Amino acid sequence: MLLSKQNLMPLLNSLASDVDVFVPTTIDGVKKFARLADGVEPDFDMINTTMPPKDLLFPQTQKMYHFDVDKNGSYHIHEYDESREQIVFGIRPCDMRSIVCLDEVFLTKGFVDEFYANAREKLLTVSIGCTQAAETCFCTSMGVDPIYAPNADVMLQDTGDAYKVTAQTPKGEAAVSAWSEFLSDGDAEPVNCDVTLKVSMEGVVDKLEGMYDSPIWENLSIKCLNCGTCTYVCPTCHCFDISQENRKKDGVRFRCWDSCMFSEYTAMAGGHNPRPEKLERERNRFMHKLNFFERRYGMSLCVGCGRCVEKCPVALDITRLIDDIGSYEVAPASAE
Amino acid sequence: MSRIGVFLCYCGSNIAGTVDVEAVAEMARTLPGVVYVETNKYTCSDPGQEGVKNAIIEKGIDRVVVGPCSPRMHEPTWRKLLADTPVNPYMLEVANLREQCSWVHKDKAIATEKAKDLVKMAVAKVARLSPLHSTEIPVHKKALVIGGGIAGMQTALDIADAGFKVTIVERETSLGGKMVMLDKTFPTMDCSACICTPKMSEVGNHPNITVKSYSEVESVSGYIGNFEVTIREKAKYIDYTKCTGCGACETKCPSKVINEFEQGMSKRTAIYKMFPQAVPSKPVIDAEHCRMLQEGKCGVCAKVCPTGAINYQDEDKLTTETYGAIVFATGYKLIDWKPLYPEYGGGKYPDVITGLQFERLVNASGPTEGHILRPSDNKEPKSVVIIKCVGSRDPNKGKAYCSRACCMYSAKHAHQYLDKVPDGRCYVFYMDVRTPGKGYDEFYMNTVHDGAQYLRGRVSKIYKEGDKLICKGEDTLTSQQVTVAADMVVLETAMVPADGIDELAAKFTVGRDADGWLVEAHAKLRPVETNTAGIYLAGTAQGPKDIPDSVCQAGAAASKVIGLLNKDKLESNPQISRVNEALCQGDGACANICPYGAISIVEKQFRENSRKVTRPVAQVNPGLCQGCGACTVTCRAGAMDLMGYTNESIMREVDALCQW
Amino acid sequence: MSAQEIIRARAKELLESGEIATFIGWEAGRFTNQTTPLVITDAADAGKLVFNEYCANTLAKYVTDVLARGKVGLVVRGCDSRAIVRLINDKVIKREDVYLVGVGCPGMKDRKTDEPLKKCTECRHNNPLVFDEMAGENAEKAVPEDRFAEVKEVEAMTAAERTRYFESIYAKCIRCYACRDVCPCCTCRECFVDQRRENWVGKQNNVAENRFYGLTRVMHIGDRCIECGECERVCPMDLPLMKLNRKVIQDMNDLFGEFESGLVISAEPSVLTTYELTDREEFM
Amino acid sequence: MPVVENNANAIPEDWEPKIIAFCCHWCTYTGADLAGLNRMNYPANVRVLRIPCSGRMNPQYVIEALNKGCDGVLVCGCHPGDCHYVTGNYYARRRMMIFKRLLEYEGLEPGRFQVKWISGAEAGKFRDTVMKAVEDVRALGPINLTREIPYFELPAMPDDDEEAFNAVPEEVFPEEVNA
Amino acid sequence: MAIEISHGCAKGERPLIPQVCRVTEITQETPDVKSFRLVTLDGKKPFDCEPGQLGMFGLLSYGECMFVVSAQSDEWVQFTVKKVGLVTEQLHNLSVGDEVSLRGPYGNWWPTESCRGKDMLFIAGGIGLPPVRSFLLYCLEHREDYGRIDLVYSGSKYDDLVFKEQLFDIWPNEPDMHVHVSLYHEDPKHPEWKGDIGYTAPYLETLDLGPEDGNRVAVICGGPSLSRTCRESLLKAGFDEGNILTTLEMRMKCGVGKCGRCNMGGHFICLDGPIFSLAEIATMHSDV
Repeated sequence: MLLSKQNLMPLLNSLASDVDVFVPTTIDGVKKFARLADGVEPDFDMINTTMPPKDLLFPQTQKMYHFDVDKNGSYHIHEYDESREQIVFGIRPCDMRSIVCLDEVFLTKGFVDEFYANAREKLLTVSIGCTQAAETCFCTSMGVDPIYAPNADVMLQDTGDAYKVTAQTPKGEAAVSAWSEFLSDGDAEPVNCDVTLKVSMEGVVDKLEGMYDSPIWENLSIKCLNCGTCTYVCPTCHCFDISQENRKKDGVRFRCWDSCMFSEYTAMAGGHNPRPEKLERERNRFMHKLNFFERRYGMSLCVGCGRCVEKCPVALDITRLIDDIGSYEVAPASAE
Repeated sequence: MSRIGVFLCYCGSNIAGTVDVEAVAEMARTLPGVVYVETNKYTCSDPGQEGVKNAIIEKGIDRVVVGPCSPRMHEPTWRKLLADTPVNPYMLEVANLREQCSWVHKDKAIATEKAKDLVKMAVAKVARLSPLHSTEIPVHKKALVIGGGIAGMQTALDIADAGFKVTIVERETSLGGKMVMLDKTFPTMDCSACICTPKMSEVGNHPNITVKSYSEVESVSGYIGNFEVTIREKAKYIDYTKCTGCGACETKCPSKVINEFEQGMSKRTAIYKMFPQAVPSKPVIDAEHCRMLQEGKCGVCAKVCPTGAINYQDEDKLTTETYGAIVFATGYKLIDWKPLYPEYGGGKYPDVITGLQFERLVNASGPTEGHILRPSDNKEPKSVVIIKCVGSRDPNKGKAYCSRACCMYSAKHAHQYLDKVPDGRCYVFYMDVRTPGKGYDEFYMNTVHDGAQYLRGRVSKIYKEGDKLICKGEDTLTSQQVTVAADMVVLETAMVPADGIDELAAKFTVGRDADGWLVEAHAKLRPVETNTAGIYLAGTAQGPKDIPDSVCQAGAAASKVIGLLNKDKLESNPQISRVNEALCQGDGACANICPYGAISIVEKQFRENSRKVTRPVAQVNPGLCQGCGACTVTCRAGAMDLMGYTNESIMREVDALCQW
Repeated sequence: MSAQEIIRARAKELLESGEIATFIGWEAGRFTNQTTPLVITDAADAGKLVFNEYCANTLAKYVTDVLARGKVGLVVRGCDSRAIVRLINDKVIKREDVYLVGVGCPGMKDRKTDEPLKKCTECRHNNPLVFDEMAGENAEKAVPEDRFAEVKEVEAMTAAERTRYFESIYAKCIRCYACRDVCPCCTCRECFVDQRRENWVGKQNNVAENRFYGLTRVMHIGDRCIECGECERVCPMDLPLMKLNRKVIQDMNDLFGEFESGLVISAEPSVLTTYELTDREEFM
Repeated sequence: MPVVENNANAIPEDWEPKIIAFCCHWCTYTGADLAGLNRMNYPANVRVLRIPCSGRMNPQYVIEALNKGCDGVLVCGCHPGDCHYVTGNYYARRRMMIFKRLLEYEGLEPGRFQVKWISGAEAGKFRDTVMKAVEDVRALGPINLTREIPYFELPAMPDDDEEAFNAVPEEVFPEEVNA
Repeated sequence: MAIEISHGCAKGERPLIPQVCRVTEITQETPDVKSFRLVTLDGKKPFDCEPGQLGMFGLLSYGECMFVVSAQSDEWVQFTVKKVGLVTEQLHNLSVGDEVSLRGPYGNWWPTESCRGKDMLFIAGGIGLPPVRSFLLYCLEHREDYGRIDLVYSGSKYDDLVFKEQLFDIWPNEPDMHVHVSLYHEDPKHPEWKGDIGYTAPYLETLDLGPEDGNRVAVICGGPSLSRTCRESLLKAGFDEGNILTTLEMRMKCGVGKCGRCNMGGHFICLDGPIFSLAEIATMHSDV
């Protein structure tokens, strides 16, 4: 099936009349996914958004429940479910991979996070393969195919004048069947995307096992500012904090993004902090991305989108770290 | 949740007339942390207070909100009440339902709504307060008086007579200050020395008074009840335990130096007593001018001294003692008029003299033995011009203020001159004549009757013609130019703060006004206290005064000191700033801003991430801090917080109000 | 010798002689014309140091991180030196803690567009104000005519437009705190945003809370801001933060006399922690 | 979109301005008490929060008040020179001058944030200041700053002045809806 | 033979939504430690849990904290709370009848099964006793299943010792149970203290606990330095690291392993712990 590029906007407009459709766009100078509405121009040539699409599933501030007191002074808890049917249209394969990571975190191995689960269930993902890579893109090195996202409900691949449309899940098939008036039969070869930035993940995961106390972390972390930029623009970072706001005895409890780069993030009541210095925090972040997550879920928590490489104020670059780890000589197991 | 008790007051109908107190109580019951609400006809009455006490015990209340009149009225009452209960007296907030609600609004519905908000705010605040405890500060029963002029001596005598030890620090070699330089005092024309020197010897002989002459305050630390003061006693080169004050050395000393006491109108020796009746009545060596100390040759005084009291090896001595109270009686000096008034010759005419020089000229023990002779040629001046307000009431050249005593002493000078030179003419140029004092105006009128000619106006120029000083001015009453050819001109110059007061005040963090006078805590109600608790003012340190006023204020300061020293212990106000050392980075912004010098930066050792770290942190002196909270806003990190008005409690108070 | 060669040579000598324990400069990044801060302790690494027209980061704040190891050497341009002065005046470091290798700065460029960085076009002191030695000569750079031009632009808007303008800024803010963490004035041991007890600012990301952060940040640093423009440069959302900082600076200029912070080492209190009896009176 | 000018039409009928007044204990609070003793009458829209000194006035309290629901803020202290703590109001004067300009730069109307020196004797001035502030804010209407108070549909509390609360418009930008 | 610990966690259906509970009893254990018994609003036990499991106990308007269920019955659960921060400070202001929020249970539990038949050595310092007590109470309840029981407990001051009644009056009278209590220093406020003085680890070494035959399981809970030094003492005494258990519940925040704080290397304490053997912890990359 093909979707001609002329039909793209008509399709989007027709979709937007029923559900919220989120498209990559630039609002007030910020590239992000925004709800298609008057004045919102989708930009499918944008290589990638600055803000990742994760907040569709895991908003920066998410109300969980509110509570109030009845006339007898008794508390009642009222839950929120603000999830609704959403389509994210034009999500890149790297970001689709990040949703796999988030699915693992929020939906498997223990507790199911209901807020995420509700939103996830109602989200239709329409991925568009890349035709162009930014200099900071290194998805191929992280095992992501820039023109193909296996887990997208619907995959669109640029073939020049049209997109090749593939429904990949039952949800996707149902959706595509409803789009028939905009689609035409046919097949074409997707345009390739050349990702120039390559790093080798060969042996990195295993090597990291022995590098917990390596001086590499000191050298790396020293330039870190401890800001949360990398974690907030990262499509897979998912740390949060639970907090509340009150009005007399009533209040609302919400969770909001937090960053493992902030010094007070792991501070405990009473003052102890297991990760007091940026050395520990940087090490934890990169070990988590490249080793801990791999060990637990069998995949890297870095999808190679390059956002942190692009946005880090001090050019602290995960690709250089991966290179450094590759060339690092692990000291032979000490015989002392 | 805290256990807050809310006690609302009808205040008869004062509150209940415009506020539905029961509705407010109903609302208060729904507030978080409130476990008990009570209304009362008069909460402040004995039964009302008893009810609060009982409720606290019965309901296990740990914080109290009262809703009666202004906290400015009864806050101390409530605190006292709580002191008798398990509730800490500072776990209290007063909602001002009367002065700021029921009395200023007419509509009952609206006033009731406002009252509810005031209670909400109070509840929100009290929920975030923490218990505070006053600490007891011991009082060292000893006072320090800085300055040995009439004010300082009077203060010291009054304190000493009350039975407390006093130390007087005087930087000159003798007590006496300015008063002892004067010839007579208005309006009674007592001989100044005759009434001043007995005071001096009384001070010198008083068993409770230690006089440290030729000494200055080196440094100070501490706070009310506990000032640690280091005093530098300058080297006198004379062993006072041996010296009998016989004066043999003075007669033999070959160095002749300008005599400051005689206002430069005569010479003294390098080893000298300031004046014959000096107390202590023993000389010092002026090291700067002593040949032995400067050049190593001479030693005449040591040779003539019958008791071997001369010690050329003497050094400055530093002693540190703790005082409970300090009085500033640092006095004044006369403004240096020469650079300010070039039109008066700027000092190039020797016969243009100051009032103080005139005092010495007219004094029987002065350089002319009491004969009025003009300095240039020792002739008796037959015509004298007295110019008032030189430097005073002249914002362009000198000071904007009135020096207060000049009107009277210029009248005295005119009177003295006319008395001693019966054929002389005396002209007084004045702006106004201000004589508000007992017997003052009569004295002035007498002077006029004596023949002093008062001319209203300023002298605009003085120049020399032959041996006459031509004074040109305007008589503004007749709008005519006046020219007087005078033999001598007396400038009645402005009083300004004594030298070195700036440094001294900074050491004690006593405030100074724009003109440099020390600032009292309140112009009307606390005229002898300073803003630093335990430090008081006497005499002209605070501003220009004449002798009776200085003595009055000295007595007042003494009575404050006596009141303080009478206490064994002081209770500190616990609503003061507190440092969270974990947050403090020790940059000292708070210390700079503190008007009381209550904050110091100290190095302290901490354990951080299992390492020992030494870093600077702020430290609040509970004896000095008055609880203004200026430092808390300066501290960006929020390390400094004001107990009783913490950031947390104010933020929650704001929140509570926003939710009305 | 080029400035870069001098820097390398001096870093090597200083580290070898033991005069300093660490040296802070820049190294080349992965991408064309990219640089990134470099902290070295080993003289052998001095060859990695670079100095070119793309050294965007200021370096001074790293001193606080590495001071525990001993005296710190670093390259300073105008902005770095002012940041060092700021840290010294705020008593975070002492003058003798640092060895400053000054370098004239021609203004830095954006590596992607090759245009001068905004912060550099606004810079008034491109050459170091405090240094122990200079690597090469001072550089010539045009000094901007009016440092408050952008403030005046905003002031020219109506109140409603300004509300809209600043709220759109706060709507974009993601509160990553990069502006705080890069700022040489922000040296609190714990930032007010992390103080849960006072709960100054909620953790939720919305216009109101972000405004609280934004306004407080300006009030906290405004009277000490050295106008390095780093906050604006590092902002991942490209928020015009200097428009806020400069507003405060402009007003302090107008009200309390010409003001520029971080030019000289001094113990003078900052403008908002002092007063004059003669200050303008608007509240009678 | 927030509307500032000519929004008189947009003002709900039963809307009453909420104003918080931070008053120093020694002068203005005393003056306010005196106004009470003299039975002066002034609008009830102002609630006084007592602080020891205007030097204690942290600008952050103002932001909190404006953010959380007040339509106007008053800060009052002793006249310069009369500060009970000698210098507190001099610092406050500088800080508040800068802060007021900053708030107005961000679009806040001048009437919403006022600073006044009122002595303990100036009960009349206190009354006039309050009346003026209420008048000014009433003319300006509800505050035009975006507030995001998360209690959108909570049931009214029995004693709650819910209407006044609901009168605060919820201004939300489209991109926030998107976010 | 290392003790086998179950590393699955309880999976409640609504793991992030609390229920409202009521406080039925408050015990002041020390000046800054209180125990709270909670039941649901209809008077039932809030949740079933195994010894060592945790609950998120808090106040709706202040926040919540993770605590080990320090004791339980068929009707209630109990938490023991030391005043250390914002939330715990407010918890200490609770009175009987107040409503609180509670969610849980979380975490794995003490390996009561695989410890069956073993001698038990409980070591705790200060506020470390409540987590251990849940296991200790279980052992006492099933006394015949366990061998000799030793409790080594210490605190810096007499006032800091929690559960004094059980410590001094009840437990010492249990069959084959030996209670050893020490204070770190002489306590000037309690000069009458006749018990032992010393830090936990050296104190432990002075005790005669009988021969170490590999049939003893040690359970440690205390601050970082207590854990480290006691571990060394036990290893010196011949313990197998696999037989030393501890709980890392201090590191749990959201309780469900998602918020990102609780990882020790690849392990998430919320999901895999908080109870681990020291042998397991030794293999983790951990910041402590």
